[in-house]
Amino acid sequence: MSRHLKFVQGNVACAEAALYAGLEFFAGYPITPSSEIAEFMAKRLPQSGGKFIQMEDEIASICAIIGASLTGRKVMTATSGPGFSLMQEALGYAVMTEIPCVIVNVQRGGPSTGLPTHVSQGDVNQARYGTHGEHAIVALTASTHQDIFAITVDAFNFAETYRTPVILLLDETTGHLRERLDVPKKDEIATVGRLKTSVQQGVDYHPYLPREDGRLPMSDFGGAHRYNVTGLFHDMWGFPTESPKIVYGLIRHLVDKIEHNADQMTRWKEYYTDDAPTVLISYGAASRSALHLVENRRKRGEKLGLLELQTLWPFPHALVREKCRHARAVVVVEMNMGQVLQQVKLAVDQPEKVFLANRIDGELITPTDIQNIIHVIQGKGV
Amino acid sequence: MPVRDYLRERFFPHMWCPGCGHGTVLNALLRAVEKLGLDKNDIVMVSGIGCSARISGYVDFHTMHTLHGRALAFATGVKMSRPELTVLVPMGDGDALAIGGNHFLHAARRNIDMTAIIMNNRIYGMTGGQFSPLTGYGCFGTTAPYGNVDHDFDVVELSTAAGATFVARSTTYHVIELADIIKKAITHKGFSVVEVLSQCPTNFGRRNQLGSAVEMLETYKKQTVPLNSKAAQDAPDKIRRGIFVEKERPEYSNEYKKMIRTATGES
Amino acid sequence: MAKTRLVFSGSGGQGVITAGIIIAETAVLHEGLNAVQTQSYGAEARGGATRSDVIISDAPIYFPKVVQPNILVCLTQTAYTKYVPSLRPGGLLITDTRWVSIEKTVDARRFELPLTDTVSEKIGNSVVLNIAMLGAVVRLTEVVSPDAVKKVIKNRVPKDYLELNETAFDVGFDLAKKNQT
Amino acid sequence: MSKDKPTYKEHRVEREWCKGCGICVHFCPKNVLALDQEQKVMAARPEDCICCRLCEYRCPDLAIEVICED
Repeated sequence: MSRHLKFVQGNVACAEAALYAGLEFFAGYPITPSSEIAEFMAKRLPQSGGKFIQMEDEIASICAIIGASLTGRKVMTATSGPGFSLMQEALGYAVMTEIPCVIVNVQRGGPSTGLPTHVSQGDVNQARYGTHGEHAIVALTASTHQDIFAITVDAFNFAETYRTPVILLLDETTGHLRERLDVPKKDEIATVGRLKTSVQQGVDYHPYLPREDGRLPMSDFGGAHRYNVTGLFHDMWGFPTESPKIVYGLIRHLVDKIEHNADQMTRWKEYYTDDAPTVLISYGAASRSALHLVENRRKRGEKLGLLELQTLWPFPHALVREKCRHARAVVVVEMNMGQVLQQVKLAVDQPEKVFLANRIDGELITPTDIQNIIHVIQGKGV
Repeated sequence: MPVRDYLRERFFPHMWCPGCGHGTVLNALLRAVEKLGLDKNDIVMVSGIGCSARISGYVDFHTMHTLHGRALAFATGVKMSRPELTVLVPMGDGDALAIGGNHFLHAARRNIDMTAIIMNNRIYGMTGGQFSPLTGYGCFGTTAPYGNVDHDFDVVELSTAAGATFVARSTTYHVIELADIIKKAITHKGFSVVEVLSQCPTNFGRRNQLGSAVEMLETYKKQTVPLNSKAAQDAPDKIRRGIFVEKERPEYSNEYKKMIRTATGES
Repeated sequence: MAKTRLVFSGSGGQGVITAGIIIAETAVLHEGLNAVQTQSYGAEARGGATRSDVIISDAPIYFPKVVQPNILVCLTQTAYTKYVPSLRPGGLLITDTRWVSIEKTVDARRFELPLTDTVSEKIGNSVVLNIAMLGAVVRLTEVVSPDAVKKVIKNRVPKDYLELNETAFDVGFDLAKKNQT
Repeated sequence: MSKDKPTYKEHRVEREWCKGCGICVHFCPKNVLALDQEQKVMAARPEDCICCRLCEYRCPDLAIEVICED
């Protein structure tokens, strides 16, 4: 028996990974189905000298982690749909001020308080478009505990590398599901530390002047350099400006630093996509059902393939286009009304070959549900 | 002037209107910081949104201009992470008590060591004079054209009830007293609230026939009395100034430090 | 091995979720198998209908819910009525005689065990009904070894309650054995 | 031993910063200050200054500094 083998919920896998990635500060507010993450942090963070605080609401929680991040800490909060809605304002602030943080949204049925103990994947578009104004965002997901662990470490690494909030879109099924987790040994997965400025005290430090590689080294609040942070458009010193040239430059920077590095952030898994006339595209809990079906049908000689997306934003259009090039039918399996479906349609050459297999009733979509839809599609002569 | 060392002079003259009390609050705050001999690198100022919030742009500390009402939540993250820093949180009355009311109550309840300065001008100045939670019954604002039917909070009572361990009130007329109170508030170990009556001649004074900034300061002079003074006894209706609460209660970051010792088995 | 698909059903507070976690954790940590455990429950903390799904297999498990259990445990009549139609023909049905009366013939190996009564009689504390139930399941299915289950119980249960739980496990185990003729 | 009263030297005014609100002028206990033609503060009767610095403390524009020698 391996010393690192655990049998835990997906929420705990995520929390374990956050500690592995170097989490030092967590602020949160209880909400089903994410509360296990906060409970884990309340117990474990003080044991490693880190800090957990239960704030008065989700708004305060995300604000607190942004404040803590600015002092040089790796930070995270976790919530579900209603709480994620409340966080949108400060999510925009983190985007604008380029403060690294990780926000976990264990999705449940919505809109509104919806279905607290039931699964959904309805927040894909909210993660991308929930906060106002033009910007880019990083949103990741995974379907097994081992992958949740790895993608959570990625989330911290991306947040630090690109100085951006990263959203982890888990779901009720994987969050509450218990299965095996092999906690990787130290250094088995690379972790990215905070990039700090090498500018010495007394020399001008420009908090918002990107280096040639586009990265912005940080200086901790309380450290050698005093500067300003604001959600207003700001110049390279961090002070408010309305200069059209600077406003344009900042928006481009905020979008480009994500979109231009999309390849570095694209994570996916594929199963039998090479020879499959029907390719399923799925993510999160839904992709477990899709894979179940694919493996079963393969045993019976039916050539189904699966592309499991782990990076949802920036959406990997090129990857999807490539993997679906030879497919006669593409079936997007998700638990919403087609939020990833829309992106897949944009990605492929023939949008008319893209179909939706979904479920929006709070129940995990089953392999049979997907099979039935494939039959209908095939009945259409595809 | 020694306090100028704490200013980001390149942004002066500041953006506040002629006669705005907020500049005087800044003035008094810097004098308090100077008297305490604090290092600029050890001070973090976190502000919200509104006229008041612009104060963070003018001081040469680590400064964070955040979201409307959320300054205390951001500041809580800063203070928890780096308890050794001095955290100052100036807020407007709408900032602190309307949109940020809940954050205010809970920061006070936790007794986390920071200094909340409520720059009470009784109006939303930056957005053009809409009534705030401190405007008061019968006053006028652009969203109270027939006279306000909303009642106002008493900041001192509210803060006290919420558990703040230092609660004081002063005005932009009583500048020596104000600087002294802010100094004590910063030194106090726990959540400190200083309410400063700060005139808005442009959007509150004018609309309520209170006259110029000078006349509004005259009102502060005449209509307020020191707490527990003879003048206060003689005039029960006048507004009290001074330190209302100054008490010891376990401070949040300290308590958390102890909790870490329990969790790691070091205690 | 084939996939073992278990559903433990009852009402909130009976501990069916914990029982599911223990058997699945045993499979993963001590038997080198794969296992997943999920649960569904209402908003009530106590008293609502609850079920805990466990799949145990030596192959990877993707879809984590049990659609058609081959092992079904029902600790209330409501759970029995609701879930018995989903039992795979030829499967194993375990019910508690105190709470469940079998209404019609099911195509299954049936064990109507006086779990609650025996636990009350021998231990005097019905809080460990779920562990006794687990003992019976382990005996009747042999999907994991009793010793391995006890290791997990030892890790999960506070020291002061360990003996109580171990006894309960044995009570269920022996009760099943006695009925296994 | 009582300290000598401070000796007044000058009012330094940051003219760019002064917005001419008149608070300093109105509340000067010795009526030292006045606004000039450009509505900026100036020491019109410096000889009367008692170095109380209330103008400096009260100035919302942080535009006044009273220089005194102790």
